[in-house]
Parts: sequence; structure tokens; C-alpha cells
Amino acid sequence: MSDNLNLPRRKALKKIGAGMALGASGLLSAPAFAQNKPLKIGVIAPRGGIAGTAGEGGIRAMEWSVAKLNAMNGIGGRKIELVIQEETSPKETIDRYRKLVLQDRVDAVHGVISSGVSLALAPAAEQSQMLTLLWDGTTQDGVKEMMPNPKYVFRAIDNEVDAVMSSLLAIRHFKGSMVRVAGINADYTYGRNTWTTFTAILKKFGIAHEVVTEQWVKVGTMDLTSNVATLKTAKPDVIFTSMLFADLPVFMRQAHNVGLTENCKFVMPAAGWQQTAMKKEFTPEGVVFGHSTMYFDNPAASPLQKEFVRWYADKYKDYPHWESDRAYFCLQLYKAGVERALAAKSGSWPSSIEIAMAMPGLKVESLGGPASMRADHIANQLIFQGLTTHKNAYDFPTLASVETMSTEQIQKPAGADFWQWLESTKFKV
Amino acid sequence: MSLIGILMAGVFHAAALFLLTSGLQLVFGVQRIVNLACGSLYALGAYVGISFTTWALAQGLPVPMFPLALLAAGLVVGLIGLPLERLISTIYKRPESFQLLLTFSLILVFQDVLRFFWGANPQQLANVAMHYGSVSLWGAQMPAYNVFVILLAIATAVGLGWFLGRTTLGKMLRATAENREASAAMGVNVRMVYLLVFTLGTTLSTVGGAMVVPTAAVSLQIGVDLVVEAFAVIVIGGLGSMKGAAAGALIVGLIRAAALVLYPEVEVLATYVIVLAVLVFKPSGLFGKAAV
Amino acid sequence: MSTEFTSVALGHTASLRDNKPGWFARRGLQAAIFLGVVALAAVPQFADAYYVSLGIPFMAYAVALLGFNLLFGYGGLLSFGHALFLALGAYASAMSARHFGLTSIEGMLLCAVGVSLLVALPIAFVASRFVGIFFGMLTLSFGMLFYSFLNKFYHLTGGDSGMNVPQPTLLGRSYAATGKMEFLTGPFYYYCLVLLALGVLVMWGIVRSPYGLHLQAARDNEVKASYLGVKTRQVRGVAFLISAVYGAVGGVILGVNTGLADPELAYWTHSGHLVFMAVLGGFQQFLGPVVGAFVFILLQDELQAVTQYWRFFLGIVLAALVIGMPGGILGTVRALWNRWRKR
Amino acid sequence: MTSTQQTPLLEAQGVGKSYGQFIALEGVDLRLNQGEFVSLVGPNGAGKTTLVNVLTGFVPPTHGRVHFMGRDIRGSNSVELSTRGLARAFQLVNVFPDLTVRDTLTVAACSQLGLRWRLFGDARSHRAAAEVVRATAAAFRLEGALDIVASSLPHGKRKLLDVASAFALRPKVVLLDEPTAGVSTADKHGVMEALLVAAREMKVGAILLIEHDMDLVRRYSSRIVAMQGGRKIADQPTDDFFSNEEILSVVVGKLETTA
Repeated sequence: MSDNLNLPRRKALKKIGAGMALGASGLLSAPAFAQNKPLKIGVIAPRGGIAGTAGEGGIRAMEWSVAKLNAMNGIGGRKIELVIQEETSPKETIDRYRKLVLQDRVDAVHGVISSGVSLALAPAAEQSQMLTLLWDGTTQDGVKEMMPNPKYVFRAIDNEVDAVMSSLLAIRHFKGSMVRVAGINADYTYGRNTWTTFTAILKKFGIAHEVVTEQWVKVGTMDLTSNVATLKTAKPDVIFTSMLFADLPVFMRQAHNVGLTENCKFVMPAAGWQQTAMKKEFTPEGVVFGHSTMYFDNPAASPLQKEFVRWYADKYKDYPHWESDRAYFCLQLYKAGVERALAAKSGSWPSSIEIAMAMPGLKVESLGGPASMRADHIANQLIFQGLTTHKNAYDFPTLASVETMSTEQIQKPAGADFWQWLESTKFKV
Repeated sequence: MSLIGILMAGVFHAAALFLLTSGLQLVFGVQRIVNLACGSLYALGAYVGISFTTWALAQGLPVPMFPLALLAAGLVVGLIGLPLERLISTIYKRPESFQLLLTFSLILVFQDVLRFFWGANPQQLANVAMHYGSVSLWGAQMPAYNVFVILLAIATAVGLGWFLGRTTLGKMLRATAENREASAAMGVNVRMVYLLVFTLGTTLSTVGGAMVVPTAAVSLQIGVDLVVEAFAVIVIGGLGSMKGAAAGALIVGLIRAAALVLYPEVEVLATYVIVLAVLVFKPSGLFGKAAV
Repeated sequence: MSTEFTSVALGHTASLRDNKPGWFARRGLQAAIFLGVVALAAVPQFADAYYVSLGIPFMAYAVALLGFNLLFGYGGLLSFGHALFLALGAYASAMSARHFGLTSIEGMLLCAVGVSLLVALPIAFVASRFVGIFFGMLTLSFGMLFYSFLNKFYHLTGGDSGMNVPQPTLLGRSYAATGKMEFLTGPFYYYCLVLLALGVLVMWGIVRSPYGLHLQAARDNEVKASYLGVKTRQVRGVAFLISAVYGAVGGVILGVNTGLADPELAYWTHSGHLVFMAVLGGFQQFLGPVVGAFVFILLQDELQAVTQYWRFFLGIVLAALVIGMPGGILGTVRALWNRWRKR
Repeated sequence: MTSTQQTPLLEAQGVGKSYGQFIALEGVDLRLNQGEFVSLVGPNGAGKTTLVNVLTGFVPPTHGRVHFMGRDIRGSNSVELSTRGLARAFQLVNVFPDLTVRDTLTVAACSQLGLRWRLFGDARSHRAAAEVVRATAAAFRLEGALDIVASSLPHGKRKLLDVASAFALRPKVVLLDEPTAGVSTADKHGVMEALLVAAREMKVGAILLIEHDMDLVRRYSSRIVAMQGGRKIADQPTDDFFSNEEILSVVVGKLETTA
């Protein structure tokens, strides 16, 4: 054991001198570094715990597309090398982020799923001038405070977008039979925001409704029978839930088992993460079911997506969800950014800031479809939702018909405040 | 609107909690050991239960038999109590705090062992629980299996009561709990008693996990999450008391249900408030012996 | 009975021998402290920036554990909810920044100390009645109560996303110009080092003081102590307060380091890691916790680098320590040293 | 024998203690005057230790009251009484296993000097405290062992340390519960001698000794109180006591059966 303990110390001593060379700054991909060096990309994603599923989805897509890119000539002639770190609590993750920046000397960092971590990382990224592309986990509240006009941080689409779209779909499909409304959502910022969004949009469209119960469950709770019973007694017409972790299938199963699913509609903006766990036996048809930026079974999907889904299904006996698309999008965007910057510098390797400057406005082909990066470093992508059906070969429901909306219609414009925008803007159902 | 449904849900939650804590209480009652890893054992039972039952059903086990498969799985993994007891026995003579430490280390180990075999994704059993359909109690619909779990908890409580109270072995355990030296002098093989009690306690947890999982799912997280609820139960009920476990479980279960109806915001906090109130006004818990 | 247990356990690795003015205790300890400070001060000069940045969480935990060990090592009280006070420190600095616009770390520290005392007082009042497992469970309950409070009152605490902890000024000097990493691995590193050194000196004074002796007497034998005029309950209560303050100071450092105060800081497994570090270094030695924090940080870092199953190996290490090496690293070193001197 | 007119240092009037139905003490009167060395004898379970517990405020009596230096001790616990000068040594070896002899004595010295809440400064180098420690150690011949951890002391010495720590409080009255239990007959006298010397040097007012060894009792005590079944059955000067056959037979007889 003792030498086990000494190991890192020795390592630290070996690093004498090396440390000062580049100090703590993130200006690592300077022209000085030869093109032939591999391009190191740090990946931070959860591997265990409630978000483990999501993390895996992203990492797998990353590995898939890296393999493809490296088969050609990588990015800008440099082969890609992934350095994967686990995303846990913000405190620990920030240490691993620094490890990527300072020790592994990565050229960019991709990933991150939980809002808490993304909020801790963003300032660190700006300060260490490390190009950082977030897959997910960007709720409104913190973002305003923590990421004012970022230089190096690029965010996925707003988390609230899915809720906006499914609220609109709910109105389209359930209008008239939406008097008694209930909500059961995870007891944290995302859950609260999505629920507020839903009720706000109902008001906007003058849907006369009564909120019969609002429930906030601790993320990862595995026994929701009491909540379900309470919902049952509240006799809602529609239940809105943005739960998206393992607790969602548990909720549906327990809801089904007391007959809550019989005469009540469901709205689930973010159920896609759990798609394969939402078995037919307890997930009814006619649920507003959100797949965010990628729906694996989309008949109109691009050949690219079809190819990926096939590979994924063969390799993992499972079907990919939107986190795969997010990861793929970030990598493609980064590639496009590097290439544009390279062209601008006529071939000599660009610095982080040059790449960062190159990315806004870029359009790339992501798994889910065409996607682009806005000037305010927020993504524009397509969102896929629809009503569930059991008419398929799987043991879980799919979408009867795929509704597609672009975030250009349902995402707050650059610089706007989400809630004010939600008030003012006109949506069409 | 009928509150029965909510009430029953509370009782069901209580039943699950009792199955989780009864083992904890038994072990503490006899050995004065608090096993922080109880949640992990519960999770272990659930994971193994799912895998084994799924396999058994695939092998053509008639669906109505699935509880037997779960029970079998729970009982078999319960045997892990034997090596664990041997491990913990190395620190019987140390201060109580050391048990907390050792069992905490077990949590870390279990978390990754479970992850290694079952992966990061939460596991669930096919919805066989609904095979028995649901029953209607005073107008409230409830899956028959949930009622079965409640009955199982009651049976466990009664069974343990009878075992500890009536059987000679049970009396022997109680004697050991009262005074280790004396009963050793009277020829009780304390070492065997401890081995037995700890394994029994472990088995209660694993069986609990296995039997409850069809109504929900199991994730790596519950290993640490359940510890908190379990502590709430035994602090309220009183360490080492079976009555306490039952009472504590009922209180926590019903408080939660009640909070959901009255004021959902305080669902979690309410439990802690009760816990602290008990600690301040009746430190020994409702049925516990003196705390200090 | 339990006092008998204690005596057996703590007796077998003649604990806290710093009471005994042998060479190791007097010279050795002073030398160790001095060399330690010098070595730490030198680290940024040669070590890789990453390891320098690891030095900050290390010092944060070292400070917190000094307090924790007054409770555990000297008071015989194992708190399984001590992360509460680290979280409190972090949140106090975040709130003082947001609500009172405090930007100086001194202000944050003062805030944290004040708040931690306010919170610790009622807890100490209740907790000082308990020992052993009950104390552990009680503190765990309080810790989790705070955890769910942080999650529930999100409009106050930011819920799961936590609160931003801005880069503070040190001694009135602002480092807004310097990047965060330069700030952390430069001035802030040395600032923390000074805090740690002060923390060590103050704690060294406390454990040798009459009060410190009374605390140990209460740990070893409550009844006998009371007959020698030791106010066991009050003495323990005060130990809890002091440890709370140390925890909060550690929390401030941690908060500045992460730039965020988040609820996970208060989750009970974080407390478990604190205990782990104390035992790893040797809770029966004055400097044990500091060594523990140091080794734990490097150990965790190394394990995470080599395997995604690092928790498993941490668990194995902890179990091995508890069973085979209860003296921890320093305890074992001390034992070996004594044997060597006998020859 | 001192005059009984003066207010006794320690006085119990009709003290009774019962746990549920079980009556541990019943109507016990006891006076302990300046300069007295009283021995408390009786078979096991006679209630001797319970009496001492009551006298030191460790357990409250169910009946009667106890006065220490003229003041009713009701409501004051062993901590206060010990600082006011009522010290006790225990039947079981009961020191602090992990503290050195010096520290153990210092603990007492600090409470006696009211240094309890001094949070800083080395207690061992506090002049007054150090002086108390030195004197006590000297009186009990422990100077040699000052820096040895209690748990590694030989049994006899540990016993001494327990008594010594009580004396380090500079008490008016010391209650000793079989200070020589488990000590070899040879050492017993050593302990007692040391104890008396110390008592004289430290101006201890009175000593109450619980003892089974009749030679010790006969040799050192000025008065003897005999108990049985929670009652006081005799309270006489030593010589009268040892000439009182039937009482002696009760006590000694019981002793032989138990011994």
C-alpha cells in the first residue's frame, strides 16, 4: 500500500520544471505545437448514478465518430485522442477538469450533463481559456449569472426548449380536455422551470385550467407510490412530468399499476433518455413524448443517423437517445471551427480563441439533422416529439407521427430573458 | 375524494422500510453494530433478484411463481452475511465508531461491484407484479402485489417476534444481547450466535430488496440514499427494537403520505423534523433503551 | 462498559502520545510542522501546476480535519455529518458575496465563522448528550437535514445548481486581472498555506491546554472525569463548536476553489470521506488528519486516473486501514519509529 | 476522636435509595467529622457503593438528605462537589487509559485551580498546576512514572494513580471504594501508608473507606460503620466494634462466605 501511496508523489517530482513551462494558462494549442501531435479532446460525462445512461449515450457517439474521423485524417490532419473523465459532484468534477487542462493538456473539453457541474465549469473554462463545448445541462437561472457573454464556452440548446414544445403539442392534442392539471417533477431547478413553462404557456393560450396538485420528488426516488396515490385522488385530466432519470419509468409503472394511466393524459418533454425503459406494459399510447434533438426511430432520419442507430443497436443491443446527438454535434462543430480557423491562418494551427471565434454561425450536419451555433454560443437544433404508439416491433412505445420544430421558433433569442420572452412571444400551435 | 389510497401507499412505503430496517435492528439489538451498508445489501438483493427472476422466467418459470424466484435469490445472496460477519468480527473489541467506518468502506466497495456487474443504468424487472392484478380496498385501487409486500412485512415482524420471544434459539440471542459474558459462561457459543444473527440480518435486507423491487426499480444510488431513511426509521423507533422498526417505519411512511396531501413541499423535511424532535425529547427513540 | 471499550481500543496503539514529551513528540512534531510548511511553500516552485491546484482542496480538508479530529481523536466523538460545516462555509461565502457584496476573503471567513457558530450551537446542545453510534447518527441526521434544506429552499440557495462563489480579494488586494488558475496556484495557495499553519498552531495550543486535557479525560472515562471536576458535556459541546469553525474555514477555501457552493458538499457520504481521511492519516496523532488529507487527495486522484472503479479500491484501502492499521499512516510510522529507537 | 458538636464535613440524614421495588438504601445516617478516618464495612450488596454514589451526588437519594460542609448537596452533581472538595476513588481501576500519570493529575489540578476553560497554553507548564502535580506525585511515590501512559502502569500503581488523582483535587473529604482491591497483601499497607501520608500533607479533612480487609480496617480507621441489606447495623469506634461479637460475625461471616 505504501508505495501505492507514494506513486503520485514521485510523479509530481518528475514533473519538476515541466510545470512552469506553460503555467496554468490554457493557451496550449499554440502554433508552436506541431500538426502531427494528436489532438486531445477531454470528455467529462457521468458514468454511474442516475445520469449514467445519458453519459454512456454521449461517450459512445463520441467514440463512434472519432473512429470515423481518425479513419480519414482526423481534424486538420491531427488524429483525435479522447481523455475521458467521470462527471460527479461539481467540486470533484472541477478538479478533474483542471487535470484535463493542466496535466493532460487537452485541446478542448466536451461533455457535461448536470446543470450544477456546467455552472461550476463555465467560469473555470473562461478563466483558463479552455475551449469547452457543453452537451447539456444548461438551465436558465444559473446561466444568466455564471455565463455572461462567454468566449470559450459553447452551450447546447436551452433545457426549457423541450418543455415549450411539448406544452404546445399538449395544447394542440388535449385542448378541451385539459381542465384538471397536475405536475410531478424533480425537485430542482430544471423540474421547477419546465413546470412553470408549461403552466405559463397554458395561460398564454387562455386554457382555463386548475392545478390540482404540484409534486416535487427528490431525483432518483425509487418509491413513488405515495405520490402516485396522491395524484390518483386529485383526479387530473393531464399530468405534466419532466422527470428524465430512472425515476420516470418507476413513476409510470407505479402510476399504471393503480390505473392512473387509464383516463389521464401525460406530457413528458424529456422522456427520451429513458425511451427503452418505458415499457409498453405500463406506458400508454397517446403520451406527449419528447426525444429532444434525436429520435432514433425517425422514418425521415438522415442516412447518417440511420447508420449510427444501426451500429449502436448492433454493438450495445440498445437504442441511442439525444445525448448521442449532442456529443456528435459538439465534435462536428469543433471540427468545422478548427478547419475554418485553419483556413483563415492558411494552415498554421489556430489558438483556442481563434477556433472559438470561428465557431459561431457555423452550420453542421448532426445526427438528428442540420444544426448550427448562434452568436451567443447557444445551439440551434431540431426537436423531435410526438404522441406515443404501441404499433411497433419494440417492447417500448415509439412515436405515432414525428413532430419536428426548430429551436429557431421555440428558443429564446440571443440576450433575451427567458421568462420575459415566454411572456411576449407568439407561438403557433 | 378518498384518502385511503394515499394511506395505503404510506403503509406500503412503511412495509418496504420495515423490511429494510428489521435486519439492521436485529443486528444492533444483539451485537450493538450499526451496519451502514444495509442499503447496499438491500440493493444487492434487488439486483440479483431481478437478474435471477428474469433468467428463471426465460427458462420457462410460470409467471405466477416469480415471487418464489425473488425470495430464493434474496435468501441465497443473504449468505454474503457469513463472510461479512467474519470481516466485521475483527473489530468487535474496538469502539463503536469503527463499525461505522468499516461498514462505510463496504458501501464504497458494493457501489462499484454492483456497477461492475450491472452497469450504470438502473435495473427493473418486467412488470410481472401486475400479473396478480390489483385489488380495491375501500374504493382505493392497489396492486395485489403491493398488498402482498405489506403482508410479507407484517409476517416478517410477527415471525421475528415469535422467533426471538418463543424459540430457545431466540431466547439465547436475547440472553447474549443482555449480557454477553454471562451467556458465554452459560455455554452459549457467542461466536456462532453473532455469525447467525448477522447473516440473518443481512438476509432480511437482501430479501427485502428482492421482494420490493418488482414495484419499482433499483439504481446504484439507493445504496447510500436508503441509509438516511433507514436511520430516520430506527432513530424514531429506537435502536435495536423490532417494535421500534415497525413503529418508525409506519411513522415515516405515513408522515410522507400526509405531507404529500397537505403540503408537498415539506415531504422530505418533515421526516427529519420528526427525527430531530425524537432525538431532543426522547433520545432513546420510542421503543429504544437509554441512548447514552 | 463503553469506556472500557474505548480504553482497549485507544490503548493498544498508545494514542495521542504527543502528550508524552518524548523526542518525537516535542522536537519531531515541531520539525515536522516546520518542514511541512517549507515543503508546501516550495511546491508551486517545482511541481506541475495541476498538483499545485490539488494543494488547495488538500489544505481545505486539512484545516477542516484539524477541527474534526479535535472531536474524533481527542473527544472520541465520531461525527458523520461534518460535511455540513464545509457546505456552510462555502454557502456563507457565496451568500456574503451575493447579498452583502463582500469580495474580501477575510469578510467571507468572518461570515463563515459566525454562521457556523450560530448553526453549531443548537446542534452542539443536542449532540453533546450523546457518544458513540448515537452521536454519529445524530450528526448524520443534522447533515442530511441541511442537505435537503439546501435543495428545497432553492430560491435562497440556488437548489441543485448551488451558488456562485466569486474570486475574492486577499488582504484587500484584488486579483481580478490574474486568471483564476494563476490566482489559485499563486497568491491563494499561499494564503491557504498561512491559514493552515495558523490552524495547526491554534489547534496545537488547544489540545495541550487544560481544556484539551479535560476533553481527553472525558473521552477516556466519563465517570472518572466527572469526579475530577471535568464538565464532560460542556467540554464536548465546545469541541463541537471549535470543529464547526474549522470546518467552515475549510469550506470557504473549498468554495473559492470550486467557484461554486453546491448541495453535494453536505451529502453524508462527503462526511464519510472526511472520516476516511482522518483514519487514513491516523486520528490518534495530532498531524494525522493533515497527512490523511494529503494522501487521500493524491490517492483519489491517482485511482481515478487508472480505473473508473476507484470507489472500490478506496473502500478496500479504508477497510484494510480500519482492520489492520487503525493507527493510520502516522500511527504506524510512530510505532515503527519507537521500535527502531528501542534497538 | 474529635468533638461531635462541630458541624460535620459530610452528613447523611435518613438517606434512602430504591430502584423500583428493590431498596438499596434505607434510613442511613452518617457523620464524617474533621480528622476522622471512617471505614464502611459489610457484605457485598450491603449498599456501601450505593451510599457512596449518593454521598457524592452521583445518584440522587429517594429519601433523606446529604450535607457537605453544611450545605445540602441536592441539585449539585459530582462535578461541583468534587471541585468543592469532595473527592472519590473507585473500586475498579478507573484512570484514563491514554493519559500519562502527569496528565491525569493535571486534569484534577486544573479543575481545582479553575483553569477548566483555558483554551490555550500548555497545561503541564502551568506553574500552580505543576506544583499540585509534583506534590501529589511525590506523596504517592509516582514521580518516577510521571510520563508513563496509565494503561501501561502495573496494576498496583494504577490503583495508586486513581487515588492520587482524587487527592490532586486538594479535597476536604475523600471517599475511597476499596483502594486496595486486587492489590497484593504486601502492597496493601504500602497503599494505605502512602494514602495517610498524603492525607496529612494535603490537609485532607476526613476519609471514608470502603474495605473488606478487616486488618486494614482495624489498623487504620478511627471509627467503623457496618452495613447490611441497605441498613446501617453498627456505627462504633474501632475497638468497640471489634469487641462486638455478633455484629462482627455478621460482617466477617458474610465476608468469609463471599471471599
